[in-house]
Amino acid sequence: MRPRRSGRVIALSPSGRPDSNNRERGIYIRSHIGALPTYILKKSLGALITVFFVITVVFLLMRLMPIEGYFGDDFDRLAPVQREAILQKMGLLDPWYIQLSNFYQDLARGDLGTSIIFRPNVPVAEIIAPKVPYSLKFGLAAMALSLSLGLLLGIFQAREKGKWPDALGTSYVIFINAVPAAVYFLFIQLYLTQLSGLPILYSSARPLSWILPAVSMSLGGIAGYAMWIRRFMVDELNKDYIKLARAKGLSNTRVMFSHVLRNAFVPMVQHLPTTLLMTIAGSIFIESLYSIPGMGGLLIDAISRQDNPLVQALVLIYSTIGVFGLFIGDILMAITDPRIKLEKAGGAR
Amino acid sequence: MEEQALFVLAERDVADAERSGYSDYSYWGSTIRVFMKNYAAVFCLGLLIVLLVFIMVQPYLPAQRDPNEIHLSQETFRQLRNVRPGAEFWFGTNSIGQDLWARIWSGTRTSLGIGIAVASWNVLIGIIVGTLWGYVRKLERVLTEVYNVLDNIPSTIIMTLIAYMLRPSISTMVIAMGVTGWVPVSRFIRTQVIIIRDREYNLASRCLGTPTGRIITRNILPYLVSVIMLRFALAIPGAIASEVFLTYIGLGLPLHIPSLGNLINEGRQLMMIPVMRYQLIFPSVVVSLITISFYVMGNAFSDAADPRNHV
Amino acid sequence: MSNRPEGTLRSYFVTIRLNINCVKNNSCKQMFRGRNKPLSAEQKNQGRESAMKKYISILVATVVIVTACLAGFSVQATAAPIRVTINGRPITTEVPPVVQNGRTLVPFRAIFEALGAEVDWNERTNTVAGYRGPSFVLLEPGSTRAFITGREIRLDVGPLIVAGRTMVPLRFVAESLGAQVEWVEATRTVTIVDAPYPAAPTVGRTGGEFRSLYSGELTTLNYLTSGTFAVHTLAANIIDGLVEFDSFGVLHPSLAKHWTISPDGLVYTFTLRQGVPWLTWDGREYAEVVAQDFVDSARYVLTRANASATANILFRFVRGGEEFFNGTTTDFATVGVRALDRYTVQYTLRSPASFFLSALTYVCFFPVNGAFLAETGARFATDHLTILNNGAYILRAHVPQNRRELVKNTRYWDRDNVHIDRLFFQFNREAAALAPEMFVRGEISSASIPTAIIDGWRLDPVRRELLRPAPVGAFAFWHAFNFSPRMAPQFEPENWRRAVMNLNFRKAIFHGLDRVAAMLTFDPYDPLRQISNTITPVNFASVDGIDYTNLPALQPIVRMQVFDRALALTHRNRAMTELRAAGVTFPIRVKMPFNTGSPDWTNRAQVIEQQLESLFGREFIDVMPVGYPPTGFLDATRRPGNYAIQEVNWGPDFLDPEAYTQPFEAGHLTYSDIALASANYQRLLNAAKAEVRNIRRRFELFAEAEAYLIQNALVMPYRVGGGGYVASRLHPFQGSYAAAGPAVGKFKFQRLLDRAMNVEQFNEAQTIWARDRVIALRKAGQ
Amino acid sequence: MEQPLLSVSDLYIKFSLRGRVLTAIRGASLDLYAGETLAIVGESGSGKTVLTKSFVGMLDANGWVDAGFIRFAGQDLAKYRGDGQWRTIRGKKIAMVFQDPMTALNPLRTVGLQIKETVELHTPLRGMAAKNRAIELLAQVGIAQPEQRYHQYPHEFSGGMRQRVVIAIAMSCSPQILICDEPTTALDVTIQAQILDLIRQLQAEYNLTVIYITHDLGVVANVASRVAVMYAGEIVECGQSREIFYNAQHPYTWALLSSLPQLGIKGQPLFSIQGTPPNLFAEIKGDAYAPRNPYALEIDFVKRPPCFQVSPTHYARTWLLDERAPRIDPPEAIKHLRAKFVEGAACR
Repeated sequence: MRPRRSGRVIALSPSGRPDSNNRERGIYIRSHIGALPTYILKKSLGALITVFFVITVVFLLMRLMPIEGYFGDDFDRLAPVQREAILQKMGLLDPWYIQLSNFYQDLARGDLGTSIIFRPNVPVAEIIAPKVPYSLKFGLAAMALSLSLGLLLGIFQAREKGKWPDALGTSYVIFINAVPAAVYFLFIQLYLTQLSGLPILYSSARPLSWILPAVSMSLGGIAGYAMWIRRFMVDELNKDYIKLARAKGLSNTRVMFSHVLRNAFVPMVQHLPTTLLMTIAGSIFIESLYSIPGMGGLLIDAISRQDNPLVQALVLIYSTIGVFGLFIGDILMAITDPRIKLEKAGGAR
Repeated sequence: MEEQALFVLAERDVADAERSGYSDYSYWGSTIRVFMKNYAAVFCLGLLIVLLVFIMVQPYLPAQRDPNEIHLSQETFRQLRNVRPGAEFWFGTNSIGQDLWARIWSGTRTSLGIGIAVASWNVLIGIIVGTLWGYVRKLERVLTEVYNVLDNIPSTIIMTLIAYMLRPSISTMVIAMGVTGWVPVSRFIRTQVIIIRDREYNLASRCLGTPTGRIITRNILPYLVSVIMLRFALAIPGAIASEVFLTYIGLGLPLHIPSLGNLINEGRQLMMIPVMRYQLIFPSVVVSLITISFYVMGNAFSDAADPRNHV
Repeated sequence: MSNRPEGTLRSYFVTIRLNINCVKNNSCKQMFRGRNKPLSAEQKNQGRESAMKKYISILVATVVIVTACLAGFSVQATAAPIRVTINGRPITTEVPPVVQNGRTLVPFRAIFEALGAEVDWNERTNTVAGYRGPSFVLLEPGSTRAFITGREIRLDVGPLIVAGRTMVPLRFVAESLGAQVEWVEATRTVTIVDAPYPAAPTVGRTGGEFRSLYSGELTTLNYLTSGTFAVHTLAANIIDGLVEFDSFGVLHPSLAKHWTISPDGLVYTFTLRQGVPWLTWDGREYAEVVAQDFVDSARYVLTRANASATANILFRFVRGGEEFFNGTTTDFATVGVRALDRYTVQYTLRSPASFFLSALTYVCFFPVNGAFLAETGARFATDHLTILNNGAYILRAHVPQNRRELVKNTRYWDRDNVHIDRLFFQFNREAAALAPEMFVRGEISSASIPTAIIDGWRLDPVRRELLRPAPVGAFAFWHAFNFSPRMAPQFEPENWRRAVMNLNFRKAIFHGLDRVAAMLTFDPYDPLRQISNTITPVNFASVDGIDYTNLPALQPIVRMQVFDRALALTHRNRAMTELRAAGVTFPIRVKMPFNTGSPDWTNRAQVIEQQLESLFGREFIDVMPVGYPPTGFLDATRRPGNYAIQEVNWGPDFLDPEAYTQPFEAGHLTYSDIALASANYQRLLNAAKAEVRNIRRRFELFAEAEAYLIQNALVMPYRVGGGGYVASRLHPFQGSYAAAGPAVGKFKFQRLLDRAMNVEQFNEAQTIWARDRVIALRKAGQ
Repeated sequence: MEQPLLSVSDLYIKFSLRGRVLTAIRGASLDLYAGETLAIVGESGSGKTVLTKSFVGMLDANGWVDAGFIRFAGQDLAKYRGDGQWRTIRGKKIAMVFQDPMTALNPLRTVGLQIKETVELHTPLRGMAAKNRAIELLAQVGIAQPEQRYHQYPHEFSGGMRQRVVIAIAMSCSPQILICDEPTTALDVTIQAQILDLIRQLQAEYNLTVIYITHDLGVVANVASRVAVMYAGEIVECGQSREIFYNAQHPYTWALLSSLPQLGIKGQPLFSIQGTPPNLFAEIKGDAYAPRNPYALEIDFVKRPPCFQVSPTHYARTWLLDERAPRIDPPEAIKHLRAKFVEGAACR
C-alpha cells in the first residue's frame, strides 16, 4: 500500500529559523493548503444557516411570552389606551411575520435594534459594548488560572495515578461539583474578605479587589480541566506506543510530557476555543455577587424582562461564538492530529 | 518403593483437561466483584440506599412533623422562629417556625425525585436519539444540524417560557429540565457509538445480515453500559444542581414546596449569622453527600464495568 | 396675582390641614428639618434645648416691657407714639407706625425684615409680597385685596402710602406669617410673639458621601413617562417642582416663590423664583428655569405617543388635558396650562381641588426644558447625558447594572439645606444577602435588614445597636373578596360566589382572621405598628385639625378589636344555616393566590390557612394557598379574577381620601367588583366625590363610604406599607415627608449620622417629630 | 561453554489481578550466550513475553519478581527497582521489538523524530548529527528515500515498513541483546521473510544476541540456533534447534511439532493438542502439562519433574527421562521429521 504523498510540509517553527531542528520542534500544518479555503467556505455557510435557525426559533419563542409581561407592575395604573400606545411603540402589535421580516431587514443593515424595556430607546449595541470588557477581563483571568492550575493538577494526578496526590486531586474535583456553587462563592466572598481586609465588592478603584472574583471563577475550571486532562492522559498511557517509548529507555517524565501529554492535548484542544470564547458570557454568580458589570446575568434579565431586541442580539452573539468556536476547534484538531484530513473533518465532534 | 509405582501411564479423561482450562469468567460477576473491592464506592452505595429507604419511610416514622406546619408556642401564639437544633426540633426550625428536619427530608424527596425523573428521561431519550444519530448514516446530516441549532438556543428561554405556561410545580420543573436536558447526552452517546460502530464485530454481524435494531441492542449498547451508567449516575446530582441554579435565577419551585434548592436559597442569607447558620449547613451537607455518593459510586461502577478492564 | 381686572373675585379657600393627632407608635417615613431660614441665620436653632431657651427669654422680655411701659406711661401722659416689639426686641422704623380706624400700619419692609421674611416688590403687577417658610403674604397698594398663602382676603384697611413709604396693616401681616399679635394699651405697644417654626432635628455632620446598594435597576430616567416609584424618587432629587414638603409634611414654596388662587378655586397662578439654572451632568448651565418649562412638560406628558404612565393624574386635575390626550383636540392652547410671562405659570383645573397643591409634588408636574427635550428626542432621560438637573443634586453618572452617582448642586437656590456632598449607589443583584454585612463593615451607609435575619441581629450585641425600624409608608394593604370569581373548577367558583354574597360568611372571616399572627411573618417584633383597621391610613389627611380616620364615621372602626374568635364563630354558625339553605356545599373552597417571589408572603399564606382552618374547622372552610411566580403574578391572579381571597395593595397619588377609592369604583380597574355585592357603596362614593366645595363635608362623606365598605365586610383592611427594619446612618425624621408622592426619597435636608440609630433612639425621635409636626401644621395654617 | 551473557535461574514472577494472585513464571531457568539466536516457543499465555519483559523491567504495574535471579553483566536484574536503575539497561543494552507495528509508533509524531529521540538519548550525537544517524538507520533497515520518509507520520507507512522503523529504533543504541516479541506475527508471509532476513543481517553486522518470542515453529526452524519450549510459566525443554526438532524429549514438544501443518497428510485431520493451558490463578501440583499429556504418568500429577540432561546443551523437564519411567517413543508423525526438513532446507 503506497503511502499517499501529501506534498511539501510547511514548518511553522516558533523561531522562524529554517534549520532542521526547528522543523521538528515546530508545529506542522498539513499542507492541504489547497483544501483550506473550500473547507472554510463550506463550514461558514453551514454556520450561517445554523445561526439563522437559532435566531428565528428564539424570535418566535419570545413572541409566545404573555403581553402583560412587558409592563411589569405598571399595568394597573395604565388606562387601556395607554397600554395600547406602549405596545404600539414597541412594535409588538403587528403580526409575527412582519416583525420577523423587520428584524431581518434591520439586521441586514447591521442595526441590532434598540432595547424596549431594559433601557428603552438605547441601541442594544450600546448596552452590550461596555459590558464585554469586564466579562472578558475576568473570564480570561479565570481561564488562565483554571487552564494552568487545572492542567498541572491533571498531569500530576495522571503521573501519580493511584497514589495519594491522585486521590487528593479527585476529592477536590468532587468537592467543587458537590457543594452548590451559590454556597461556596458566597462563603469565599464573605469570609475571605473578612480575613484579608479586601472590600466585599469589586471596584475599579480598589486594585486588589479583582483577585477574589477571578479565583472563585477559576475553581470550577480547574476541576473541569484537571478531570479532562487526567482522563485523556490515562487513556494514552494504556496505548502500545508508550510501551515502546519506555522500552526505548525514555525517562518517565520524558514519556509523560513529550508523548502522553502531547497526545492527550489533541482532544482537549478541540474544546478549548468554545470554552475560551464563552468567557465573554461571564459567570452569573460571580458578576452578580461582586457587582461586576459584565454580561453575566444579562441574558437571563433580558428574557425575564421580555426585552426582545436585547435577547435577539445576545442570542446572535452567543450562537455565533458557539458555532465559530466549533469551527476553530475543527481546524485546531486538524493541525494537531495529522491523521485527520481537513476535508473529511466535517460534522459536530 | 512406593514412588516406583507411580511410573505407570495414568488413565486420563479429556474432560478433565477441558475443566482445568475452563474459566468460569462472567462479565457481571467480575464487575460486581471489582466494584465490591472498592470500599469507598460500596460505602457510597450503602449510604444512598439507606438515604433512599429513609426518605421513603420518614413520614411514617414516629414523632415526625408535617414539613409545612407552622409551630406556635402555646403561651404567646407566636411562631417558634429560628429555634436552634435541640431535643424539641432535631434540625431546629426556620424563620417562620417550620420544622427543618421534616423540611429537609421532604425537600430531599422532592429533589431526588426530580433528579431521578429528569436523569432517566434525559438518558433514555439521549440513548435513543444518540444511537440513531451515531449509527444510521442517513440521519447523520439532519440530526447534526438539529443538534447545532438546539445546542445554541439558551435553555433559559425555554425554561422561562415553561414557567409562564405551566404553574410552578414539580412536574413543571421536570418538564423544563427535560426539554433540553437530553441534548448533551445524545451527543455523548453519538460520539461513543461512532467509535465502536465500525469495529470488526459490528461489520461481521452486519455481514451476517443482523437487522440494525438487533445490532444496536446486542452489540453496541451492552458495550456502552459502563458509560451510560456513569452518565446516569452523574445526571441525578446534575439535575439537583440545576434545580438549585433555577431557584437562584427565580424559576425554581415555589417556596411552599420544600426542595433542597429552596432550602439552600433561603439559607444563603444566613451565612454570616453564626446563631442561624445551621439552616444553610444542613441542606448543603445533604446535597453534597448525595452528589459525592453518586459521583464516587458512578465512577467506580463504570470503571468496574468498563469492557477494557475485563481480562 | 392674576392681572385680569375682572369684577370682584369671590374666593374661598379650601385648606387641607395636614393635622396629626399622633397615635403612640405611629411614625412617618424619612423626615427632613423644617425650613428655618426666615429665623435669620445667626439664631441657628440647635435642637430642642435652644427652643426652650427662646421661651424663657420671651417671658423675661415681656416682663421687662411691661415694667418699661409702666415707667414710660407714668412719664408721658400725652398720646406717646405706638411702639412695636417683636419677641421683646423693639423695632425702629423710619416712619413711625400710623393708626387708621383702629388698625396699626407700619412700613412693609421693616415688618417683613423683622419677621425674617423675604420681600418681593413687583412693579408690573404693583404688588408687594413677603414670604417665609410655608406661608406668604401678598398685598396690592391702593386696593383692599390681599392673599394669605394663596387665599384671597378682603382687608378692612388696605396699604397706604405715607411719606413715600408703603405702610401695611401690622396685625394682618404678622398673623398671616404665623405670629401672635397683642395690643398692650398701657404701654401703647404692639407686642409680636413669633414662636419659632419648629425645626427638624439637625443631628449629623455636613459633607461626606452616602453609599448604598440597590438591586432593582431603573429601566429609564424619564420622570415624565415612567410609573416606577424608584424613578420618581431619583427625579425628586435632581429636579424641583413648584412646591415641596418639609420634614413635617407642610407644603413650602420651591421653584414657585408664591401663588394666588382664583376665588372659584379653579385658577392657580404661580410666580417663579428667578435665576434658577438648568445644569447638565457636568455642571454646565444649559438654560434658566422659566414658566414655559412647565407648559412644555405638561404637553410632553399629555402627548399620547409618549405613553406616559402618569398622564392620567395630570389630566385628572388640568382642564382639557384628557381631551388632548385622547386626541379629541390637537390644540394644546385648550389645555389649562399657560405661561403668562417669563416667570408666571398658570394652571386651570377641571373642578376645584384643594389638594391640587399637594399633587404638584408628583412627577407629572415637574418642569422640563423644551429645547433640550427636542434636542435629545427619543433618547431623552435614558442616562445622565440626556437629562437636565435643577434640584438639590446633579446626576453625575448613571451606568445601568453598575452604579449611579449624584453630587451636590453648588448653584442650587436652597444649597444651605443640602448637607450630603455625594450620593453613590452600587448595583448588586445580591443586595439582600450582602448589604447587611457591608453595613456592619462600614462599606455602605444604609442597608435594609430582611426579616429572616432580624433574630440573628437582635441576638448579636454589636448589630443590635445598629438595627432600627423603618417608618411606615402610605400604601394600603387589604384582603379582597372576589365577587366575580373566574377560577378553575376544582376551586368551585360558583359555590364561592354564593358564599361570598352572604354577609355573615364575610363577617365570620372578617373577625376570624388573626392579622397579628399573619403580620409576625413580616415584623416579628412590633406587628401592631403596621396593622390598620381602615383602608385610608392614619395620618394620611386631616381637615380642621381632625385626622380623616378620627371623623365620627370611622372612629369606632379604628378603635374596634377586629379579631374576635367568639364573634367570628357566631357569624359562622349563622352563615352555615343560611348558606346550607341556599344550597352551598361545605367545606367552602377558598383559593388564596400568593407571590412565590416574596418569602414572607409565602409564609403568611400558610399561616393564614392553618389559622382559619383551625378556628372554623375543616368541615366549614378549606383555605387553598396557591403559589404563582413573581413575573406576571397579577396577570395570572387578580386581574382575570382568578382568586377567592387575595392580599392586594394600592398607593395614593394625591392628598385626598379619593386617592384610595379608585380600586373600589364600579368596573373602573381590575380589582374585585364591589358593586356586584351592594350598589349603595357606589352611591355613597359618588356623593362624596361630588362635594368639592366644603372640605369638611367631603371628608365626612368619604368616611361614611369607607365605613360602609368595612362594616359590611366588603373588604378586610390589613396593614399599611413600608415598615420592616433597616440599619442606616440617615436620621428617619430629618428628610422631607409626605403621605403621597416621591418626597420621602429626597436627600435634601438629610445629614449623615456618625453612628446608626437604634430602636430606643428611633422611638424617642419619633415622639419628638410627632409633637413638632402638630405645631408646624398649626403654624402653617395649611 | 563460555560464560552466558544473561542467565536466569529459578525465576518466579507473580501478578495481582482483579483481587487474586497469578503466578505467571514458575521457576524458569535459562541461559543466553553472546551472538546466538534463542527462540522461546510456546502457546500464548505460557509466559514467554512476561519472562522477556522482566529482563528490561517492563512488567506491568501489578506484577513483581517474586524470587530467583537474572544475572546480566554482573548485575542481578531481579533486584532492580525504580526507573533510574532500569534505564541503564533498557534501550541501551537490551532493546525490544514489539508484535503489532500498527500501534507501536506514536501516531502524532514524525517517524524521524521518534528515531532521533532515541539516538540523542543513548549517543552523544545531537541535532543535525542525530538526524543524519537516524536517516542512516532508516537506510540500514531498508527504507527507500530516507530523507523524505524522515518527516512522514506512522500512518503513512505500511505494516512492514513500520516494523522496520521499530527495528531501526531498537538498533539506534547498538544494544547487546535484541528481544523480538513475535515481530512478524502481525505481518503477511512475504514481509515476514524480509524482516527475518533484516534481523539476521543486523545480528551479523552488530554481533547481536537475539531472542525470538514466537509460537510459529516455521520461524524457529528458519532463524533460531537454540530453542526453549515454555509451558505454563516454566521452561519444559531447551536445546540446540537441531536437537529439539529431531530429538525432542518432552511430550509437549512432541505435541507442538506434530501440530505443524507441514506434517499433515492429505485427507487426514490435522493433529491438535486437546484442552487449554491451565488456569494460572490455581495452584498447579506436579507437571502443568499432565492433564493434556497423553503420555502422562501418575507421578506427573504428584511431583514436579526435575531437569534431565539429555546432552550438554539439551535438557528437558519430564519424568519420561527418569530411568524408572516406561520407554515411550515419540509419535510417528515426527519420526521422519528429519527427512522432511533436510528436504525442506534443500529447496531454500
